[in-house]
Amino acid sequence: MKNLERFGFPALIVVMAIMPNLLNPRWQAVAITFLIFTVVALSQDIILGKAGMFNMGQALFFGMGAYITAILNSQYGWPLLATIPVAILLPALFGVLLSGPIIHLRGDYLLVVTIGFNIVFIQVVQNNLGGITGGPNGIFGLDSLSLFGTQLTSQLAVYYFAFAVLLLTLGIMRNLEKSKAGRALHYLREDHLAAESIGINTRVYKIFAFALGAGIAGLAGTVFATQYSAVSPEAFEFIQSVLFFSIVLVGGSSMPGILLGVFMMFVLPEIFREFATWRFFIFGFAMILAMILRPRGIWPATFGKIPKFLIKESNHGA
Amino acid sequence: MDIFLQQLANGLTIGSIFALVALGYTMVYGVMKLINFAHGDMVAASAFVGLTIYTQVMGQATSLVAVIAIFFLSAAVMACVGIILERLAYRPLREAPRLSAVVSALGASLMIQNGIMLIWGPQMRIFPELIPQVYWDINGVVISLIQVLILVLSLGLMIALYLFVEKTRMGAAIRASAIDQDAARLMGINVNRIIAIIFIIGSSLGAVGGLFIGLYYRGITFNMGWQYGLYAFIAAILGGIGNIPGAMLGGMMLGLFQAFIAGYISSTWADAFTFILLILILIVRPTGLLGERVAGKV
Amino acid sequence: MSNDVLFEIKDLEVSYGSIAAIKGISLKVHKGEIVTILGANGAGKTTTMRTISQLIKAKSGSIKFKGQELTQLPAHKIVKLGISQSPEGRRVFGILTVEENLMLGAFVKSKMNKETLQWVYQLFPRLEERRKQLAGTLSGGEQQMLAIGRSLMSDPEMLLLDEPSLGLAPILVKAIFEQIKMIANKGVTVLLVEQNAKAALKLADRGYVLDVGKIALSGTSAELLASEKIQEAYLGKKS
Amino acid sequence: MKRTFRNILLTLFTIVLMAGLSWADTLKVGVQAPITGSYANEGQGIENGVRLMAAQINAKGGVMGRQIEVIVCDDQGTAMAAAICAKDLVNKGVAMVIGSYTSTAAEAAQKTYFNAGVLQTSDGTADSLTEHGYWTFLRNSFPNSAEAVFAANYMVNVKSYKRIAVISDFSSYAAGLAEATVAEIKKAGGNVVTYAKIKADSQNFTPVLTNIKSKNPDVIFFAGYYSDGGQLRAQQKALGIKADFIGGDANDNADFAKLAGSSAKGALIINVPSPDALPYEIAKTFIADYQRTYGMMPPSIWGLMNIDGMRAIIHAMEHNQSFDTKKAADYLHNMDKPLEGITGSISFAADGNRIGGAYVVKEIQADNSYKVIYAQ
Repeated sequence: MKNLERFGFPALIVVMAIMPNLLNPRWQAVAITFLIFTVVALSQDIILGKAGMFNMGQALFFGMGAYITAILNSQYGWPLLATIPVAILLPALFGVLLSGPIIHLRGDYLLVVTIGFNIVFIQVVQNNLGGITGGPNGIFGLDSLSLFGTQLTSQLAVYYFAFAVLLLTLGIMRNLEKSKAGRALHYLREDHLAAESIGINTRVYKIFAFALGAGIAGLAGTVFATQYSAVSPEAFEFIQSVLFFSIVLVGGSSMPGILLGVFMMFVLPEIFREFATWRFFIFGFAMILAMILRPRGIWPATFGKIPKFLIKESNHGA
Repeated sequence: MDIFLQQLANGLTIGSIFALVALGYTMVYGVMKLINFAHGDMVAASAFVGLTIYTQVMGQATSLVAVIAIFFLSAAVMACVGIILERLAYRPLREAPRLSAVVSALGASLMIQNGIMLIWGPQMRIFPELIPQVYWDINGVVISLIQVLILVLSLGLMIALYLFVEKTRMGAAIRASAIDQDAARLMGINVNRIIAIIFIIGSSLGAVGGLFIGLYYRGITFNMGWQYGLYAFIAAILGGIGNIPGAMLGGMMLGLFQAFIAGYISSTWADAFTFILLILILIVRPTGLLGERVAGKV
Repeated sequence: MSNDVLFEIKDLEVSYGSIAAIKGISLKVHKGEIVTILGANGAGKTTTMRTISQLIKAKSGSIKFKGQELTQLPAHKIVKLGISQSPEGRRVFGILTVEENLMLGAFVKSKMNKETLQWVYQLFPRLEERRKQLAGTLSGGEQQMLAIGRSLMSDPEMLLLDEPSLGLAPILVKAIFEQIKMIANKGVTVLLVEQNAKAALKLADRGYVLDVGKIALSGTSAELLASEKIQEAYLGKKS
Repeated sequence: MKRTFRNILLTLFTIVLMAGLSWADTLKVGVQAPITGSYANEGQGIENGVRLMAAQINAKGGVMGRQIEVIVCDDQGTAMAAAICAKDLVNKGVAMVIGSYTSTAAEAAQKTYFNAGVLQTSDGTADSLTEHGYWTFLRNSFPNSAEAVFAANYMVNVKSYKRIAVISDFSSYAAGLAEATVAEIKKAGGNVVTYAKIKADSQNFTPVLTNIKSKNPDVIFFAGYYSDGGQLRAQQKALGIKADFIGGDANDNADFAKLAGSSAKGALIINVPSPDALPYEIAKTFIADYQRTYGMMPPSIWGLMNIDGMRAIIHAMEHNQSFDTKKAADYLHNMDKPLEGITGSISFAADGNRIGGAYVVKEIQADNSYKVIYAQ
């Protein structure tokens, strides 16, 4: 495991940095999708895995970021990159506002309420609230990336944009582990009551985790909007949230597990196109099988970092 | 007033379908503390199974006997699917962390939904008009035969279920298993069998709900289960999850609520309002309207 | 007191994951006896009881009742053989009525034995008064009565009682122990787990002392009451 | 665990290798259509038609010696999948794209094709499709605005309805048609009592219809798709709303009558003629070939319109003796003589709209067949 961290990750990052130059445009597009969804899955991991909150509405924040970028670009002519601060801050703010009143809800209810947020979001954009979301069609025809006035129209530019976002996310997650907030979340997961008794304000840290996860997902949304030059409601339906939720849990809330999960879900179907219609059937089967064989995920987080929800609790009724 | 009464009738019809489906969620949750995400897709599957039974087994006969036979056969098929589902996807995870079972349920949902697509194809399938189109106009409020059938049959099934659970020994055993599985085992109750019974009842009621959807709306699609499953699950929570009369009340309330929202405010905002209602109720009254019948913790 | 062994545990080991809770215990219960298992918190008393009822599976060893091996049976089959347990913490079904709780006690019977019900009501008249009330609304003592009454409804040959005195006022403890005596007098063999060693030994014929998963002492009640170790550890007397 | 990791790397390298493969020299024709989803029926009709036409052309030696290679992408009738399809097809190097069925999916893909200089021909009828000024887009059907004029005239002047209710869903096609029709009705002096929107695929339309009932209309004009239209018609009858029902062109599908069941009889549908009613020789031959190949009739005229779009583009390339898409588009925008098509003669205005219009009103009979009761 140590070796993996020392050599595996740098190797993977080097491969990722070089790879797109060797790919044809179709596989570049697949690789970009992989990067975007990895970032969303990691942001979901902050909320679900690191803070232990049953969130099944991550596509909401992802979609919010994408829509913010699309609206600012198509309606107000902002360059794509200039929309980034808004695409991070607004979802983060919504993360705080939405999670505030519900943070104390029991796990299953939190699940349903977050699904609800996701569905309300979809209805808002479908109903073209304020006439800016483009209704059920969404918004098409965004500009290309541009940096200091230079147009970066190639897919390669989008790839490296996505790659930079992934690296940033990895950096944030690494720092989170070491920071005060990360330690607080760690204690929270280990023992909620004990954490409270030593003076950790659980509410604040949980909301913080929600906001952080939402902000990163929003940033991934910007990359998404850039890649497809379009946003539309169905890309952020709650079924997407279900997939991110499942990827984190099937993967085991660890870096390699999540990479593996995103790879299986979004890249394998591209390789085996003839199985495209079987994709969800097979994925569903794999989810069941993975949970039965490895209830803590295919690649569980290392010992000592095991999230609370992965630890078996007694289910005696009162 | 006509409109109000008409919307009331509309709401009660769809509400009783929600209630039937909600019972499956609430019973499984009550005993297993598991959100059976696959339940909605089972409901969708039952509509397809019913259609196939009609065309392949019944030879498209449209007698009353044929319709009744479709109900019983589909319920039987879905009960078997329910038992298999529980055995393969949930039982091995009985002792596993809570969320593993949730993921397994989501996996089962994807599998069933896409299984329907692989078997019956992605396009909409259309139910024959098995219930004659008969309407009664009562002072401007039009009620159709199928609405009456749905309402009466649903209420009948719900009352039967209520009596079974509240008044029989097996019913008491089900309630006991929901409260405390170990204590139930100490009474000599075979909890595995109770869970199987619950899946049989829940899946059969869901099958009836699925057939109602097919007979009433006629067009069925492989992915319609999510929608009904979600509404029904909300209904179960509204009423207080694990609480059988609660699921019935929640289903009816949700049907009425949606009819009035769609009728008086906007049909395109119905989902949003539904969830806002749910969130408000959970914030004000976290255990649903009638309260939970089980002390669960996560 | 007859000499036929009704129930026997041999070399029983139980563990939770990698943590051993019971490290090889053996004990015997004869027909008609009241046998008590004493021990501090965490000694493994409740684990033993749960293992007998097969709520937990043994790692090794055997548990025999009337010559039949129990360790391979599922939990719900145990009651039918004639072993009934009133678990630690009572575990009554709170949102069921008293009557329904008792009815479930007789779940393994094809028909509830009316005489048994009468007997339970006779033992615990409070239960009859409150038979339509939800069990969760009863007081602690009443819930304990219900838990014992419920476990009698299957007409067991052997009754397992796990800490019936837990959390009860001394006066209620006394009453409960008297009622246990009455149950035993009816011919029901009783295996009683207790922390309240003094009361338990006064009632029981024999006793075992469990200490971190092993049997530290055993003997007749008189012997144990006289033992210095017991006096020190459980009866709070300095020698 | 290490092995899994190695496998990831291996797969990544496989991807790299696959990237090196080159393609044979063919004329690549993309099909962007809803192969799955609510409109799968229509999407598969488009795919089948294109494949058949390609096979027929290839059998005659291809286009200027090049064989046609058909590449299909399923857009599920949704905008997002369409945007992805567009990128995918462009990346695969198609010269033209046939489809899609829904205006929404066609519109979501337009800009990508325009940027890549790939010709796109769709039966999408939304007016907005030709309003962006993309030279790459060629509409092979007639725009909503033409249908709106026809429908308004029929309702206001021919049938003299006094109270008209209009329903649409949220798609750009349906909302566009509904809004254009409402405007035309008003222009013709008609009275629109209500304009309601429904959520597509939501099945339960009784709340909306109950409201419409209170407005007491004598006709309901529905601008959405058949999968909702059939259910609307059934629920209209079930609620005892006596009004006539007129469906827009996307209701012209056999499933409409099946969904409406016994309520289907008497419903009216406005569209161009059905495949079996096409009088042209070329139509009869192609439809006969289609039936022989696939064992069924084309699901509707829309697939055939798309085939006409494909034929027009290939005709232009052959006329120019060049695969240059810009030249082909220039030729098509300025044809002096229309091309004989399966769905009638085909030529394009400078904005890419198909010129002409041939609407009829069809009434559904008791046996679910159509009877044309009014023609333009």
